Amino acid sequence: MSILLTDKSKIMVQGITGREGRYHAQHMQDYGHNIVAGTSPGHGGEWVLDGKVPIFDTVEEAKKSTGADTSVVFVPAYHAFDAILESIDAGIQLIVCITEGIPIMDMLKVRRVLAGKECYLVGPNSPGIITPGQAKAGIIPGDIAIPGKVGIVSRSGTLTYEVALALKRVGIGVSTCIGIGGDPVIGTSFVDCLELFEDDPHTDQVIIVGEIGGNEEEKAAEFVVNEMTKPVCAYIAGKSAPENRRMGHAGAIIEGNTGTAQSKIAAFRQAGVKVVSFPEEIVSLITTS
Amino acid sequence: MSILLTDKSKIMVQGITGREGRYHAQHMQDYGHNIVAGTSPGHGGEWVLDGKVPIFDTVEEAKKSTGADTSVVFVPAYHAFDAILESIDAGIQLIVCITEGIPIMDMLKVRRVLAGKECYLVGPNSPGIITPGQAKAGIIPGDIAIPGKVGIVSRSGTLTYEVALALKRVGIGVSTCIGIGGDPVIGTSFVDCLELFEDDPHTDQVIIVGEIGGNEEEKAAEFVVNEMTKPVCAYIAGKSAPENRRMGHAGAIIEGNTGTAQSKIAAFRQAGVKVVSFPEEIVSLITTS
Amino acid sequence: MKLHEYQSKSYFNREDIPIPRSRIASTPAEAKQIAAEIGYPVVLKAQVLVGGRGKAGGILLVKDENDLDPAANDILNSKIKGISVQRILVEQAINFTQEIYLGITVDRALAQPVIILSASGGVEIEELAIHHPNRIIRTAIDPLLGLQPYMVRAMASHIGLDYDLWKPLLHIALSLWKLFDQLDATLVEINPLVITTDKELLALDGKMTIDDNALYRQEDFLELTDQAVETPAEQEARKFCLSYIQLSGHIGCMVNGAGLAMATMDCIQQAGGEPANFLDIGGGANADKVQAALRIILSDENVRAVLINIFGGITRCDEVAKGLISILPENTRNLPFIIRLEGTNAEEGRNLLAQVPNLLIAENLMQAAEMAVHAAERAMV
Amino acid sequence: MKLHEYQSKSYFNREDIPIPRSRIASTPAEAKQIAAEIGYPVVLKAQVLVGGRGKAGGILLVKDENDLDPAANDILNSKIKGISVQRILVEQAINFTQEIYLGITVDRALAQPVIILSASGGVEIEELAIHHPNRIIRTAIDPLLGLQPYMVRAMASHIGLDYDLWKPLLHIALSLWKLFDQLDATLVEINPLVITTDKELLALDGKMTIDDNALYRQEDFLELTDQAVETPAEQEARKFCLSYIQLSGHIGCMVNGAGLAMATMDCIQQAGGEPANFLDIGGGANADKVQAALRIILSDENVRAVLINIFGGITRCDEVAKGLISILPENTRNLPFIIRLEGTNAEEGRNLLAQVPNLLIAENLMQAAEMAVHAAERAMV
Repeated sequence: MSILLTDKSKIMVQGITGREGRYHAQHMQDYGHNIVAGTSPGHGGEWVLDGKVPIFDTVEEAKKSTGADTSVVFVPAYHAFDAILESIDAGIQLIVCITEGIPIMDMLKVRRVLAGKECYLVGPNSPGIITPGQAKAGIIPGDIAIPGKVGIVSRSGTLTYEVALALKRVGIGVSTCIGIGGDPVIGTSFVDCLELFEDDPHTDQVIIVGEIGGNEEEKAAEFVVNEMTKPVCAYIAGKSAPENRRMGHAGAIIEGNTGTAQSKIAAFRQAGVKVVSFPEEIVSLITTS
Repeated sequence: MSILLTDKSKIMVQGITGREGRYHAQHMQDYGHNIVAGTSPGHGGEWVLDGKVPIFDTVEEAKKSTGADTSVVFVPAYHAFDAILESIDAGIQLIVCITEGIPIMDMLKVRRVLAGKECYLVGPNSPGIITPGQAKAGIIPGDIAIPGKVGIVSRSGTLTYEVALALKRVGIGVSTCIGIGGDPVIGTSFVDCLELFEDDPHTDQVIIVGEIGGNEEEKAAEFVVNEMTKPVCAYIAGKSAPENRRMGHAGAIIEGNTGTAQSKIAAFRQAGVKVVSFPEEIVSLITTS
Repeated sequence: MKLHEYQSKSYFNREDIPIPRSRIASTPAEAKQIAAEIGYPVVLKAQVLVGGRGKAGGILLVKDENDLDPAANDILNSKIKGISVQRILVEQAINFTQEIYLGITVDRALAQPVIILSASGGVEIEELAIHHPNRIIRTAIDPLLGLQPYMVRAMASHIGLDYDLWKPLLHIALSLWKLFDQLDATLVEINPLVITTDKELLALDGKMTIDDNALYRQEDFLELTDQAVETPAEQEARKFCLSYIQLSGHIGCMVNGAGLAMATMDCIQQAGGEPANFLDIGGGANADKVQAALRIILSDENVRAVLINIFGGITRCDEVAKGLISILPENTRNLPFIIRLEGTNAEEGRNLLAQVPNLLIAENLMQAAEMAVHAAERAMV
Repeated sequence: MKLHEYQSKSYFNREDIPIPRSRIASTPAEAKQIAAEIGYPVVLKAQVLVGGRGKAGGILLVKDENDLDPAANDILNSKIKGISVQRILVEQAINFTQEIYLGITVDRALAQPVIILSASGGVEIEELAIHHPNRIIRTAIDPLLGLQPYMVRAMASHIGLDYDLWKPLLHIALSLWKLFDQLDATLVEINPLVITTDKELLALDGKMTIDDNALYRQEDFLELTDQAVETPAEQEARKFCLSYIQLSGHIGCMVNGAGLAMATMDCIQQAGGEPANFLDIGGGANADKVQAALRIILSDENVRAVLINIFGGITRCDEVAKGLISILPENTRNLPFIIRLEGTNAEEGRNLLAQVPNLLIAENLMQAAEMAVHAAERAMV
């Protein structure tokens, strides 16, 4: 029926007393009724969301007391490294990091810590995940998608909304919609999500929304060829972008010919993935069964 | 017929152009004829041991060219961290570190890197390993043991010799003799070795030579109770030592009642492990079949 | 944030990475004095943050005092790829026998830092990367452990570096890692790292880029930022935390979200127009921020039409509408505005805008792009 | 290598860990001057590297100037557990409401650093560890990642620390980790860390131990070593890299290898004697080192017999024999020597000793111990 997030998910919010954290916790609660806890050091023992959700000082206590398995991170960028490590250490299975502006070295270290662990980190700089009709974790507006069988995975927040809403307007529903975040170093990749969608009996087809930079799309194309049975289509933003200002020669040496919209589109087409030229066009490629 | 080291082992020596490295490489070669390479930065392309063994600049090259699977580390203490990491990174399966005086923080980091890797690090500050009649890796004199079915694992170098020689004098042979090193933080533990001996069809009984400090012996006793079918006996050095000068209160908090000769002897006796009161006495506990 | 060559070299110097003698000058007179102290021949190097400055005439060799003034004048009065040169580095000229490439950056695909070494450095390194990738060796670095000596030795061995130079290379590589790690760099690069005729390693050029996200904990660079050359529009954008890049088209655009901003530009191009800029107002922008963003767009004389594309998540469409209304008095050229509002408070936003004349409301992204291209074409007539 | 309290506190101060005002004095006059500057009441604390100095009279509260001289004299003229006091720390007296324990050390069993926190610190912490272990919380630290803030918060929450003190505790804990990591410490400990009547955290005492194996890269401590109080025998031992601990028995022993040295002591005890020392000459000792080791043993007036137990691996028995022969002229008290040589060049060693009178050769370890105990008993008659 979905990947990563369901109506059974027990969600906690890290930074629930901040402006963003409180606001979106309320929206998540209204949508899925599955917010079980929040954390905010020094606020342990207080209650939020109409006095129904307890706050804890630490993730460890929140997990122990409420069985939280998912955490949505809203803390400021300079606390995010610590907050993510805290959730990993506490054994949270899904961490959705909304925070943007996290230093890249922090994320390199987080990735190193995550290696080999049974934990999905979505983001940072992610709009979150929504499983329409069931639950949402993050800031994706609840009304942009209806339940259905199309999976969406995207590097861009607003483009995700764009695609989901376009589907909704023609009555097509979504199994799960995941914004993996647009930062150079992120946790869960396109390939990770494709793997999950391929294994999800309730997803029939998958939309990838990519953008220039990095080689996640190229790797996704390779995965589609080798491992996917379900149809995949894509949109890539950035065809008109001026040539990527690379990081010195080193960037060119590392990235070679990957990273441009052209290379990504070519890779997808070679993998049999249809690529549209503007977001709303994607609707034309979805077969409603 | 043995654990960790056999006549099939392909041994390389890290630091083969140093005084100790060269001297012991020759002895290992005379004993087992299975030294396949040495490393010494800047000496790549040279040959040692009567011009029969090639030197390489790096472990990676040595492994690629000779298939080395075992490395014996003789480099100075301030290079040892780098040398051990180099061998781990190159995929060496058994690293025997003879070097003593390695800072404890370096070893903590090495242990962290080793976690989850298929690699045994014996030592540091180890006299090495000898599988009598087959091979030796390290500085254990070749003539102190004869082939047989008794496994020896010891934290002390010279006490290892003491026990092996005592057995030899009464005609009892050894499957493999391992000096795990006396430093506070080491790679392969008593328990690791007991596990290997338990699984080795050619080892009938095991001798543990322990000493005061840490709780490796206590953990070994627990393992003997829960996992071992083969008889184990032990000698613990340090009964007469003045009370351990612990590290502040922290040491006491961490170690609690473990660490003394008394606690170790008690743990072993409770586990059905016979404990002798001086090294040579161990011979009386070995049953010759 | 990119550092100038002279800034990078001052960090190299701090870590005892050998560099040629050099100092920075803003006038030919200063340059002459420095050259006299250093001794001729010297090299004058324009301090601009763009690649290929050598080919663009930004590096000149000066053999003696007579040649200095004209050369210094030449560079200081020039523009390199549109950037006017404010400072030159006056540097001891070095004789060398080989150019090596050494750099550390982030490999996004591996999510690890990588160190890169090649026996053939210099300006042709990117060509080499394409045609002879095996002559460039890269090694991934565990970000928790850091660069280890054995990795550098393996690389030195791989490129066949003379053993006498292993120790200096090791020192330089470890120092470079230290800078990368401690300064939150995303790039540290020495190209070329030369072998001098005296058989020593010397960093002849240096590039460093600092992670903008980490500037809050890198106090060194808060000062340096002021020295960077930014256009007034870029300075204004940075002040309001807007992500703005000026381009050469006629359609100004203001969008929330980098992906949607790119998609908007793509749609403009697809509809036959050219975007005048990339401008992402980020998430949750208020009316003031919207006003500032639109002011930057209006200040661009190339702009003939303004496309506003907002898909509100955190961003509230009514705030955007308020910002838009507040800037209208400054629209002295009467540029047409095309607006597409979707998502959070879109209805309220559209209501606010209903009373504003001369606004074109679009239903979706592609339509908005087409309307904008149309409007710009009419405006150009 | 243990640091004195005042040395540890100077590191605390460097990292902005709050400490009471204090200075070190070697004479009552100095102490008086410092106390005047700090203001009464003050506490005088003997700077000795042994535990339990408070109970041994090494810490005195001085209420006013009149009491200072006698108190300072008392401590400076005293011996604490056999160590004469050279210096006292004159420290501002602090009023506090609670004693906390905070320390970082190495957990051998985990092979990880651990941080330890308890709401009940002070001298009874070890009792607490035995009877109420759950009131002490320990957290393992990844040595590659280092201590992270969330770990400290979790510990603060666990011991019920007032939230107002979380930030200062976080700062102190992270600073303590920094010292542990950067100085290659095996212990950093604040006990007690007090909550003052003004509700601030203050490090009232400090202990640090530096890893001897890491001193080569910790240049700070090469100087400090000289200030440590060592006996002449210990100084001599350190000079020759001998591992020597003086004990109170009558049988001096010289052994190669720490394990064998302990086993030798055990055997002496089993045979009814008491070792006069622990002395490990390490691996590969030459004649000079052996001579130095034996000289140290001969200088101990309690020694009645000398047992030499060598199982040569790297160590060559002929070198040991040479060292022994060279020291014999200094055996003015005609102490009996019992020698057991085994392993590398044992035959050559025995041949060299064959011509030396009054040497007792043993066949194995237990026999050597028995012969030594016998000889010592005869010597005491």
